[in-house]
Order: sequence, then structure tokens, then C-alpha cells
Amino acid sequence: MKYVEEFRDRALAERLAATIRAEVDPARDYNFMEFCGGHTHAIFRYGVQDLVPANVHFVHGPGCPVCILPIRRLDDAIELVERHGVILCSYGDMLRVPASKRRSLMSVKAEGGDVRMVYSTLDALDVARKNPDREVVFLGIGFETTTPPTALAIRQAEIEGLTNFSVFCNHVLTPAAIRHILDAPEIDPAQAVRLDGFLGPSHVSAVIGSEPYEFLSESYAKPVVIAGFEPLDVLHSVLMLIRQVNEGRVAVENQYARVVTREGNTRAQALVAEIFERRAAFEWRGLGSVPDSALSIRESYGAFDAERRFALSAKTSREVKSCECPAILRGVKKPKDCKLFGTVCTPDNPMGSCMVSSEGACAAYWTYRRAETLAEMAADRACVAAGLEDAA
Amino acid sequence: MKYVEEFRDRALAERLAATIRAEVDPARDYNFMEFCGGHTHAIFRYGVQDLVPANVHFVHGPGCPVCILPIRRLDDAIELVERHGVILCSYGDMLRVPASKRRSLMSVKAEGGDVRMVYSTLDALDVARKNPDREVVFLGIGFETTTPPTALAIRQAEIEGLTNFSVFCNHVLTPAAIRHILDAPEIDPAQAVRLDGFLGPSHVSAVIGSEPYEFLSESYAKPVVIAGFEPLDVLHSVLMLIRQVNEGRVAVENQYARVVTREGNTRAQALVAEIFERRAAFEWRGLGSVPDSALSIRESYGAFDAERRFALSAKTSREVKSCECPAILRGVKKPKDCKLFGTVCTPDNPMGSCMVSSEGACAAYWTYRRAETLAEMAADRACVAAGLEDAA
Amino acid sequence: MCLAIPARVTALHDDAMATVSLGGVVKTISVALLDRVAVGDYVLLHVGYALHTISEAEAERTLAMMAEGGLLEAEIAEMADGAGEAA
Amino acid sequence: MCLAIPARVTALHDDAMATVSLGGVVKTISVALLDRVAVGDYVLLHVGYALHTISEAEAERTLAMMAEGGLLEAEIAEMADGAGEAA
Amino acid sequence: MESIDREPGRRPTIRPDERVTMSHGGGGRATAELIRRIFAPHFANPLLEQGHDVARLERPEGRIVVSTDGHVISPLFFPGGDIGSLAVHGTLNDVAMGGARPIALTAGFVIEEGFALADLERIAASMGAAARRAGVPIATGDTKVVERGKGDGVFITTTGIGVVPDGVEIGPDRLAAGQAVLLSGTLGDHGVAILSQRQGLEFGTTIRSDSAALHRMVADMVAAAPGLALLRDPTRGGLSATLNELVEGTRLGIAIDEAAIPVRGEVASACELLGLDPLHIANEGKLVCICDARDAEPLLAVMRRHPEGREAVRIGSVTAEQPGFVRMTTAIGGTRIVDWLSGEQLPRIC
Amino acid sequence: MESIDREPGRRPTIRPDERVTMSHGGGGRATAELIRRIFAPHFANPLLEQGHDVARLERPEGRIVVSTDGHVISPLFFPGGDIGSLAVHGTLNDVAMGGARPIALTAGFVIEEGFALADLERIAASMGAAARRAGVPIATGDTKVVERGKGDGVFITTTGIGVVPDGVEIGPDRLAAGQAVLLSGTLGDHGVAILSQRQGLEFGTTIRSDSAALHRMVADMVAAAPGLALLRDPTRGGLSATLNELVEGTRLGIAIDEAAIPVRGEVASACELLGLDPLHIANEGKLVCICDARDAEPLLAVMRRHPEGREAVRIGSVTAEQPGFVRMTTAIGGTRIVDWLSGEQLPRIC
Ligand code: SF4
Ligand code: SF4
Ligand SMILES: [Mg+2]
Ligand SMILES: [Mg+2]
Ligand SMILES: [Mg+2]
Ligand SMILES: [Mg+2]
Ligand SMILES: [Mg+2]
Ligand SMILES: [Mg+2]
Ligand SMILES: [Mg+2]
Ligand SMILES: [Mg+2]
Ligand SMILES: [Mg+2]
Ligand SMILES: [Mg+2]
Repeated sequence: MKYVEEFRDRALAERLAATIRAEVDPARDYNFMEFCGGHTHAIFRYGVQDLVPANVHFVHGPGCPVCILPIRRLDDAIELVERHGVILCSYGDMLRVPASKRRSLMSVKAEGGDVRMVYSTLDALDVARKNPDREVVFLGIGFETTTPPTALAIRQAEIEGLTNFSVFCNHVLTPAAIRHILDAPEIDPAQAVRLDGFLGPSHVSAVIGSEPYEFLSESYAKPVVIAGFEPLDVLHSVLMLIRQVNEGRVAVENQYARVVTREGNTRAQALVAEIFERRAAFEWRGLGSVPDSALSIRESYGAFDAERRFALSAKTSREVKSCECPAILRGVKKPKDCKLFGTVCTPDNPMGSCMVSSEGACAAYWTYRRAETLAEMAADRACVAAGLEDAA
Repeated sequence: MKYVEEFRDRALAERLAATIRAEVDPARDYNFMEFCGGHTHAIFRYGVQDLVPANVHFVHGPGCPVCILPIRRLDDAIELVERHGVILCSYGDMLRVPASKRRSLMSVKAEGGDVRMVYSTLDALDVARKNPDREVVFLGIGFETTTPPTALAIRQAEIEGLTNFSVFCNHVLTPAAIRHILDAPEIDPAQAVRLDGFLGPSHVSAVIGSEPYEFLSESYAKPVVIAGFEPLDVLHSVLMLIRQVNEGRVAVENQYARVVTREGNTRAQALVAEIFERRAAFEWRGLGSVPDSALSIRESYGAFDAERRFALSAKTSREVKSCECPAILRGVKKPKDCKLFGTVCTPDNPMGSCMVSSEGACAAYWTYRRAETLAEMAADRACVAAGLEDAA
Repeated sequence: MCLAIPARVTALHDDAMATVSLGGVVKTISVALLDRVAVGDYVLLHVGYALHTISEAEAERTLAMMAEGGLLEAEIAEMADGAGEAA
Repeated sequence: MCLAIPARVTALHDDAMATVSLGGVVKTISVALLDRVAVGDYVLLHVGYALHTISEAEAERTLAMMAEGGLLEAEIAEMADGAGEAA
Repeated sequence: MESIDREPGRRPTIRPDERVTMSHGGGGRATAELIRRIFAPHFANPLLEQGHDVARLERPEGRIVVSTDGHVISPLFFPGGDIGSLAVHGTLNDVAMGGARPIALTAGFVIEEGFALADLERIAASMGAAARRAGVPIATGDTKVVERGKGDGVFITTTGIGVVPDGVEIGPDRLAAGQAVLLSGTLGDHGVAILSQRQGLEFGTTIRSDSAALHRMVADMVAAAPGLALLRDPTRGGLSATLNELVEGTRLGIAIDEAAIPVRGEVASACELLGLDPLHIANEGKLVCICDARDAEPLLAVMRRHPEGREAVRIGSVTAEQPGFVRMTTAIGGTRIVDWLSGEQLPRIC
Repeated sequence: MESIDREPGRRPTIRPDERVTMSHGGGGRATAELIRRIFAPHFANPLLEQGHDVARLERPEGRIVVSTDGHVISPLFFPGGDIGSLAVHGTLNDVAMGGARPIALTAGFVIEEGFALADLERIAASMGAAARRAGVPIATGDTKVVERGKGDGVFITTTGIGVVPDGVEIGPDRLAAGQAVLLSGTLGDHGVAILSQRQGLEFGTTIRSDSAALHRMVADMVAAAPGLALLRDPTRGGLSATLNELVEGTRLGIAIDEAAIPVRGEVASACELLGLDPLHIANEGKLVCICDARDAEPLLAVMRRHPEGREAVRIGSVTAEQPGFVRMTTAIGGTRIVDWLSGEQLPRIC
């Protein structure tokens, strides 16, 4: 595949790794947050860690829309199926995510709920066309990347008069979340991690452009490199960040220039603006309520808004108590810091969303680096035990 | 089972058979029509023929409501399923009966039509209760025996306000058919069979009583014995008929006195009269249009009449051309006279209803007496061939 | 069309329903078509409904007649008058 | 949430639909989010929609930079100014 | 069972709300977990513990036979058994009908999404128990999951492997006029037990399925009369299908006597109620044996020593007359053909 | 196939409007007719013509093995095969993975009411052809019909019987550090061919299922290296499930090299499109062989002589390090664990 294989070339990877090794300052640490789960996944799937020196750390951010969706919203989706009898169309990613009471869309389906996996909003529209007697709700999740397809579906439904189609909108916004993480007061300062820079969103930026990140360098003095999702893109971007740090520069650089421009896809932006508006605030798992961080459907398209269309009951959805997803999503803990990791919580029996999404940090550690992680956990426990003995 | 096993006793059967053998006049033939398919079935299932002398002949009548239902009515039932999308509830007996174009309710179901077998109209009502969003039609077939349960179901639906329930009424009346057979002009006189008496209906009479058959002795001078359906009842009734014939008497006698009275079940009769009215005429397979021979639902219960509720298209339903069911149902031919019997037409691939219903004469000959019948057919063919050779 | 069999009523319920036993097989049926029925009665069961009660006396008489090799001479006149009698 | 891959447009259809090829795999997608697109263009495909076109020139430039072991010295100043350029 | 865990023992309890999901059929860890939790504990045997997708048996002493049957019964649980024990007995019996000693079973499950794990475990437990009672291991298996609405709870296909002792030559080609036709007990118990539970037909009865493994009785029969001609289990289609299959298209007939055929009172009553014929109804623990007339009594004596054959009787003979037909002397002394079923037997009102 | 007609030959043509009805499953004449029309002509072989529910095989020379698999694939017909050929190949391969020569197959069909007879015949023809090509008879079978909405066209459970030559001892207990891991060809072709046809995912591709019988290649491999340790076919769950099953919970690990694993370009592309990993995708004509390192090249040479093994390569080794894990050197030279699938692999957008 063109524009894919070239960016997985082993010789080039070794060359980039050598340059990084040559340029890092061994006397310091480099903490770079990859905001996007897509980067997290690429790093783990290709073992990028093995190619960078030990003092270059990847801090995994909240950029996985599956992971940050509060359990309450998933419970609402289940209520749409079970109480309102709708056909719920969802991307495959959401099907195994745990809701309250050990349930998931997959288990709801197994119990007879009409949950259908779709690959595209085009398919969800088709389901609505083929089931005119049923209410069909598309579970809209995702960042700016995934919002325009939802917007187009709503517009298409209006054009066709598909009155049985609506969207349960959970689309969220990237820059607000990054800003939130950097606004330290809202995060436990004891846990706060010093970030030396950001691997900036890749495909989000294809839509919104690089301009929305400029506040990071301007207001927060953080280096940013918009980075592609292939492993060489990651290595390249890390090198670019190291150079900014070493040189004391602070800029928004664009490693992913083959797709990302400063202004992004303005047509898509206009479409989104026509159909959606900002929510005053939205609950993010891990981050709490984040102002201006999500979209809802405008009143003018209210007929297609499942939240207006169906009464959703008040509910007290509770996360699994010991699940550390929230801290992991803020970048202040790692999966190995969760005592459920690998014992109670596995991908077969996930306690938190981070163990389900292939962009989730827990899933990444489990799937691609379990051996090392379990060894580290054992070592940590040994240290603690040793410490206790010493103290005794 | 009490009142069943006693009437299948071998010693008693032999005793009755001996009496019959002793009393028949060997110089003459006795042709008795058993109107009811129930008698036909009992005769064949128990091999009653083997216990009576060769000059006592059973002539099989049209008393099988499955057999006499014109193919057009079944095509209408299929149309209810396929064009109107109803759930059609039917007794098991109808499922394999051939409709036009080699179809049947069974094949319609296999193709996705919602056809459900019920054991009782109570079950059909239940289907209607459980599917309030669907139209549920009960395919009402049967003689006077089976009509009261249909009537009760309609009354119950009215009481409960089950507005999605209706009946496609094909209930027919026995005495009118017997009269029709005896009104020779309407039947090809060359084929007419001289009947020496009737085995009168058994369970029909439980409902309507024996009185409605008195016209047979009064106007047509035919002996009648209302006969139970167990094999000893048949033997006993045959003996009673032989005695009437031998003695030159003509009466309606009641062998089945344990169930049948002269007046029958007046409560059931009143209920039927409340809900149904006579059709001016109804098409019987084999008999053609027979006046006053069937029921339809009264206007006052019209909401429960599937014929009023659903527009049924005009259709040209055609029987299989060489099928001799019509002549067999009039008693003027036997299954062996049909050249399709056992070759093209078998219960697996029935060409006519008489090969499907377990009360049908063709099914009875096939299922219980195939060996003899095929041998007779071969002998008949040999005679014809010999005749042709002689002629040449 | 008239498959019907004798069953003994073992209990009567609301809504003109009854439990019957047929040689040990138990079934819930409707007795709404009968004027009167009592526990212990035999009824003729057809498509879930009792159509008529069964006269034990007539049943015995019929069996007796058969055992005599047909009609009892004494019966002939009576039968010729019309139908017999059921409970 | 942003699994998206490069695909080459091989045909354009009505209703802003297009056929694309991804290393031999053929798929019908929507190009309604693009201002303009031509047969032969590479686009970034996400959940059945093209999100953006891909700049072949920028791709080559990035590969060349990587081959040089990171940024070309000449690029640093330019990149620092802001974002690059895609077709 | 590609991956039966090699350390059984720890078995987490099944929660009542746990259901089979599509994940359980993915072939990954969830599949292995399902097998480990549900099947391994109940099926435990050395063959299964080979931990291989294929089970290796020892070198058999004799010719081997194989038979397979799919089980699609509804309801899954019924008086006298369930689909699990039935799937074991049914196939053991088919192997035994070859005159063989069953040595191993395989089990293939097709499970509908949403099926309760607790029910699946109940079935697995019943299968395991039936296999242990029979002394025949479930050597290997397979599980597939289909989407809700594309299955019906559980289907189980079992295959049985057996070994035929030398000298035993059982088969339809061994039929000859004059042989005796034996039946091991009452007809129709299984089918009536099932019908009594079927939606829309429900009736009360004390009848239980006769589902049982017959191979031990068969082993004794084969030992007593190694020359017996044929064994068949009159399952689906009943006695009529079994006998007709044997003679249709051949130069032989079979004559049976209705009065000799044992049918329980409640079975007869249920058949009257629904307009069915006990000769067409399925049995799951009965066999038909055809043998030289002089072996009939000794074989009946052997059969009657087993609980499964306590009511064994001779019901008729193989004849040269009316070849191709099964003929029966009826209860009242008439005669008729016993035809086999056309299609499934439907309850009827006529 | 209880009643394969003893006079085959006359086969009425199947009309396009003919469908399977419940009658075909009743066990009566309609069932026999279905078998006679659809299965008998295509499966014809002497075992089946024994006309018995149980098939008698000859006395085997060696230990026997048995394996079973249910096939529930959708769509039923796909590029490179159909459920019929797949059901034959899949089970032949499982038997072959035991180091055995397959000698017989059984086939159990569960058919949904309304299924087109013509499609059933197409499947039977494909099964029959696959069995003939493989030289292994379908010895016996069974057909059941389930109501519309309680099945999904056709499910086929096949069981295979094989004979293992003396001296061949294949099994997971034979693994040892230092052994070579060989793969017979490209990964993912079957799964991608299926996905390309699946409703809602449709994409165009020239990829065909790799469905093929491997027992002839295996026979040559076993002859060339009778001491080979293990054979496995990476079907459902893909290579990752196969390798993880072998080492999980043991003292051994497996190390493989991503760059060595052959994956066709279109397969890789389809995986990128759907967010799937080729290591998790099902194959139906590939095998993994684990052998002494010194046997690796001779075995690869044997494999490459067969069309099914033309692209055979060594992909890794058994190791003593990181026991219980499968570790892979990635395309860019990093490392990672290869985990097995949790649940079924769902197309994803993240
Ligand atoms: S391992 Fe599981 S419980 Fe722990 S943080 Fe991750 S998802 Fe939550
Ligand atoms: S044998 Fe068939 S075709 Fe002939 S009369 Fe009877 S039903 Fe009709
Ligand atoms: Mg079998
Ligand atoms: Mg069987
Ligand atoms: Mg398997
Ligand atoms: Mg179902
Ligand atoms: Mg059998
Ligand atoms: Mg297998
Ligand atoms: Mg397999
Ligand atoms: Mg396998
Ligand atoms: Mg079978
Ligand atoms: Mg279906």
C-alpha cells in the first residue's frame, strides 16, 4: 500500500533511531504525551519504545474517544435499545466496552437487543431505509475526524426524509481536552507529570488543521509536532520534539505534512458547524467536566437528535471502583499502577474502557507488552515488600 | 383409554364379523357410503374390509373437509399471508394440502410466510394476544363438529376486543352435501352408484343430532346408521345396515348412542346460529356449487371476518388436470381409477387433497392398502391389454 | 375432520375451562360448549373443546349388543323410532 | 478513533461517491467532504469517507527528510513558521 | 476443544446472567475460556487432556465403525433427559447398531448467541455424566457460536467410533425370510415426552423419554448370537421408518402384529389426542433386532436381563410375501400396510 | 444418510423453486428422498452404499485419531470455496495435524427450513468433489431440518477419522526450546475472502480463500521427518491463537519475525482498512510445523514441492525465554507480544 509501507521501513527506522540516540541528552528525561490513541497503538504495535533511548518516555493521553466516554452515556445507549426498542447502530469499537453492571452492547445484543455493528454512517442510513417501521439510532462517537461523517448522515437523512433516523451524539473536541490537562489546578498536583511536548493529533488535524494547536506553544510554551500514525512518523516526530527541547524552541511543527495543513478541511468544518454546536461542558472519563469539549446537534436538526427524541432516565452509573482509567487518561498513571491490571481486568473481562479499545493504554500494555509489564509489576511489589521489611 | 379400547376388542370384532358373514345375502351386493372421512380412516387403519364379506362394499364419501375445500380457497389463504402479511393460524391438517402451482401452506412457510400450526382456536387467540401489531387470521375449516370452537373464538375475540383477530371461514354443512349426492341429475348418471345405505356422521351428529338425517329415510328411502368412529362401531353399524336392507326397512338408526342424541348439542347450535349464517351456495371440490352447504360470518360479527377485512384478488386456481379427487369424493371412482395414483401422486408429492388428508381416500389406499391397490391396478391394466389383443 | 376422543373431567375451573384426563394424559380444555358438566363426567374432546358428554349407560348397552352379535332383538323397535339417548 | 488509510481514487460516481483502490482492495466510498478530487488522487479514507487528499510531494519530502536522519537543516526554519502544505 | 486447559481444577462458578456472546465463538481466548469453564470440567478424560484438536485413540482390535447424528431438539430439557444426554445416547446407539463396542465420541456444538451459560453447563454436565455412565470418553469437540436468530439455543452433533468384533457381520444384506423381528420395549415414549412440552400442544403426562445407551445390552446380544442379522434403533420416523427402510425396494417383506407391540397407555392416549400413530414416533432407547427364528428366545432372554430390554418382545417376522412392504395384523384382526411417514408427523384434527 | 437408496443413478433434476421443508427432516420418506436426490449422487462411495446408519471401515494399521469441527460460515459461498469444500478440508486438515492419514469423514447437516434445494445440491456437489480429490470417502452422515429463523441456511459438522503411522508422535508435549517454527504460506487469505463478502463490509478483492486439504503434504512431511514435533492449522483465531495455545501456561515461549511472515498485499490492505491484524485472521489451507532446527530446511523443501506449501518459510523458533508468551520482532525492528484475540475480531475505526 502506497503511503503506508514506506513509513514502516526497517532501514529508515534504524536510521531515525540512530539519529535520536545521537541527539538525546542522556542527562535528562523527555516526557512526550501522545494525545491520540492512534499513536499509542502505533507505538506498541511496532515496539517503537525499543528504538528510543530509555530516557525518552511516552505519556499516553486521553485521545481515545472510546476510553473517555463516560459509562453513563453507554448506559443511555443501552436504555435506547432496551426501553425504547430502537435499532442501535454502532462502530465495532464500542461493542465490548463495559457499561454498568458488567453489561456491554455485545451482551445486550446477546440478550436480544437489536444492536448492529456498522462500518460507516452510510450503513446506518441503509439500516434506517430498510426498517421504516423501526427507530434507528446511530451511536455517534469520535473526535473531529469522525464527526463530519456523522454530520453528512444527518444532512442526508433530512434530504431523504428518513424520519426514523437519529443520532445519539457523543462527538468530542481535542483542543479543549489538551488545554484541560495543562490547566494544572484541576488535576491533582501531586500526580501531575511534567510534559516536555506533544505528539499532536494526526487525523483530527487532517480535518481541523494545525492552527488549533498553536495555543499550546503560545499560551503553554509546549512544543508540538503534528505526527502521522505510522511508526516512522512517530520516530520522526519524536526526533523533531527532542530537537525543539534541546534547542529550547517552542513551536507547532507538522511532521504529517502529506495530509495536514494549517487550515484543515474547511468544507468539513463548515458542515460540522452547520449541524452541530458546542456543548457548554461535557463529562470526560478521567478529566471530569470539560468546558466547550463536545458537540450536540443544533435545534434546527433536532428531529435527528436521539437525546431530544427519546426520554432518557436519570441514572447513577458507576465506574468499577479500583479502575485507574481516569488517572491513566490524564497521563498521571500507567496501567501497571492499577492493581486490577492483568488479574481481574483483562480484555476478556475488562473493568474499564482502556482495556477494551485498541487505542486504550491498558489494552496496549496487555496486548503488546504484557510480559514486561507483569515483570515490572512484580518488581514494584518486591520493592514495596522490601521497603516494608526494611522499615520493620 | 376408557370408551376407546373396548371398541377395538379383537374377540368382539370377530363375533360381529361372524354375525355379518351369517346374515349377508351372498346373492347381492351391499354398497354403503361412509360419508365421513373419519370412517374411511378407521376402516383402513384397522383393516375392517378384511372382516366383512367381499360383497359388502364401502363407498367413500365427501366427508373430509380438507379434501373438499376448493383449491381457490387455499390460494386465498396464501394470499392473506403473502400479500396481506397476516399470521395465518391453521390446524396441522391443512399444511401440506396442494394449492395452485405446487405450493402449500408448508412451502409458503418455508419461503418465509408466517404460517403457524395450532391445535385449537384457543391457541390462535393466544397468537393474536401476543402479536397485537400483527393481523392474525385463523383458517377455519371443518364440518359442524369443528364450527362451534370457531364460533367461541370469535365471541371471545369480541369480548376481549382482539381487533387483530379474524377468521377465514370455510366451515361446511354435512346434510346439504349428502342431499346433493343423492340428487342424481347433478352428477353424471353414467357414473352414479347405487347406494344401499349410509354410515351416518359420528361427531358431526354429536353437535347437530341425528334429526337432520331423517330426510334421508323420509325423502330418499335410504337406510342410515349413525356410526361411531371406532372399528367395532363400524362393524356394528354395517351389521345394522345389512339388517335394514335385508328386512327392507328404511330408518335412521343410532349406533353411536353413547354420544349422539336426536337433538344434539343445542347450546353449540345456538352459538353457531348467532355468529354464522348460511351461504346461498359454496363450491365443494367434486360436488361443484352446493346450495346451503356452508357458513359465513354474520354481518354483526363482520369485523372478525377475514373475507371482509382483506381484499382478496380474483384468481384462476386450477386443479391438477388428471386428478380424480372430484369423482372419488362423489363416490363414483376409487383411487385405483386415477392414473396418477402411486406414480406421479404420492403423499410426498400429492396432486390432490385426497392424497394428503389422513381422511382422504387416496391417502388411505396408499398408506394402508397400497400393496393390494397396486396389484389391482396392474391386473386392470392387464385386462385392458388382453381386451385390446382379443379385439385385434 | 372430526378427531375427537373421550376424556374424563377431573377438575372444573373459571372461564368454562376444565382439566381432563385421557388415560393418564392431562390436558386443559374448554367446556364452554356444554350446558352442564361435572367432575367425573366423560366428555368428547375435539380441538381443545368438549363437544358432548358421553353416556356410560349407552356405552355399556352398545357393548352388550355387540357381545350379543349385533342388535338385541328387543332393541330393534326402539332404535327404529329415532335416536338413542345420551346423558 | 481515527483509523484512516490512504486510497487511490479510480473512478468518480454520482452523489459524491467514488471507487478507490487500497493496494488492490476496491471499495466504494463517499467523497462528499472534499472540495475537489480527481481520478488518480490519493485520499485519506475514514469510516467510508475521504477526509482529505494526500500530497505526494509532501510525502516524498517527508521520506527524504527521514532518510537524511531527521529534518533537513533547511527545513527547520520553514517548519517553525507553522504548518506545511497539502494538496 | 482445541485448547482444553492443561490445569483443570479451578472452575469459576457460572453467574446466572452470563450468556454466550459472539466472542465465545471467535477462536481466541474467550473460546478457550468457555471450553475451560464449561466443557473441560464435565468431559474430563485422558483423551481430551491430550490438549490437541485431534484425539489419538489406541490401535483398535477389530474393524472400526463410525456414525454421526445432529441433535436439534426443542425443548432442550425434557422429562427423562436433555439434548446433552440424548446426543450421547443417540450416537452410542447408532454405533452399537453396527454391532460395535463404542470407544470414543466427538461433540460439535453450535450455540446461539445469548444462550445462558448456566444452561450450557447443565447440558455439558448431562453429556459428561452420560458418557461416564456409558464408559465412553468424549475424545474431542468443537464449539461455534452463531448470531441470535440464526440458531436455536444449542445444536449438538456427535460422532461415535466403535470396534466390531471379528465374526460379527451385521447389515441389511443379511435379512432373510423366516427371521424373527424383535423389539426391545415400548414405543413412543421419547416422542410423546417431547410433544408434551412443545409450545401450543402442552399436556401433562408422567411419560419420560426412554433416552438410554444400549451398547451394553447389544454387547451381550452379540455375544449370545454373533450371527444376528441386524440391529436398528427406531429413532426419528419411528418403527415404521426403520422397518420400511429395511425392506423397501428389496425382495423381502416384514409382517408384524399390532397386538404384540408394547405401547404405554399414556403414549397411546397422547397419540389419540393428537391424531398420531405410535409407529411413527421417535424412540431414543429402543432397538429392533432381526435374527434367526431359533435365536429369538435366547436373545429376548438376554435383552430382558437389561433394564433397557425388560419389555422385549417378538413383534413379527421377515417374509417373502408382499416384498417391499411392512404388513401388520391390526388390533381387530384385519391387516394393513405400515407405511412410513410422509414428511414430519403433524398433529391433526381430522 | 440412514437410507441411501441402493439403486442410485436415476436422479431427478432439482427445480429452482424447490426448498427444504420441515418434512425433509421428519425421518420419513421425504428425508430418504432428500438424501437420495441431493447427497447420494455426490457422495457416492462404497462405505455410504453399505446402506447402514453406521459405516464400517477396515481394520486400521496404526492408532486411530478423530477430530470434529462445526462449520457455520456466512456467506455459504465465497471466493475460493463454499461451506461444503470447507467442511471437508477443515476436518481433513485437523486429522492431518495429528500426523495421521485420513481414512473417512462423516457429515452432519443442520438445514434451515426454506433453504433452496439447488443451493444444497451445490454444496453437496462441492463436498463430494473435495472428498474425491482428497481420496477420503464421506462414510456416513445425517440431516436435520430446523424451522425458519432457527438456523442460518446450512451448518455442517464433519468428523474425520485417521490412522497415525507407528513411530509418529506428534503433540504439544514434544515442544522444546530451539525448535524451528515453519509456516506453509501466506496468512489471512481465507478470512479476508469471507470478510469481503460480508454484508455491510463489502469490498472488492481478487483474494480467494486458501481452503485446501493438506494431508498429502503432511504425509510427505511425516515421511521426511517422522520426528517432527507438532503440526497445527491456524484456522479460527489465526496464527496468534495457534501459537499462544501452544505456549500459554508452559515453560516455553515462541519468537517470530514479522518480516518473515508472508501476507499478500491485498490481505494487508484489507486489514488496514478494517483495523484488523492478519495474525488473528483465519486460514483454511495453511499449517504451522514445529520441528528440530536441523529438519527445518528439509521440511521446507518438501513443503515447497506441494502447491499448498509453495511459499513455506521459517518464521521463528521455540525459546526458553519469556515462557508462556509469543514474542515478535516487528517490521521496524521493535518487539512486542503477539497476543491472541479476545473475543471475535471486530472491524474497528479506532
Ligand atoms: S487495567 Fe482495567 S481496571 Fe485497571 S485502569 Fe486499566 S481498564 Fe481500568
Ligand atoms: S391419487 Fe392423487 S391425483 Fe389421483 S385422485 Fe387421488 S389425490 Fe388426485
Ligand atoms: Mg447416525
Ligand atoms: Mg441416531
Ligand atoms: Mg474446532
Ligand atoms: Mg431463535
Ligand atoms: Mg439410528
Ligand atoms: Mg476440530
Ligand atoms: Mg479445523
Ligand atoms: Mg485445527
Ligand atoms: Mg442420523
Ligand atoms: Mg435466518
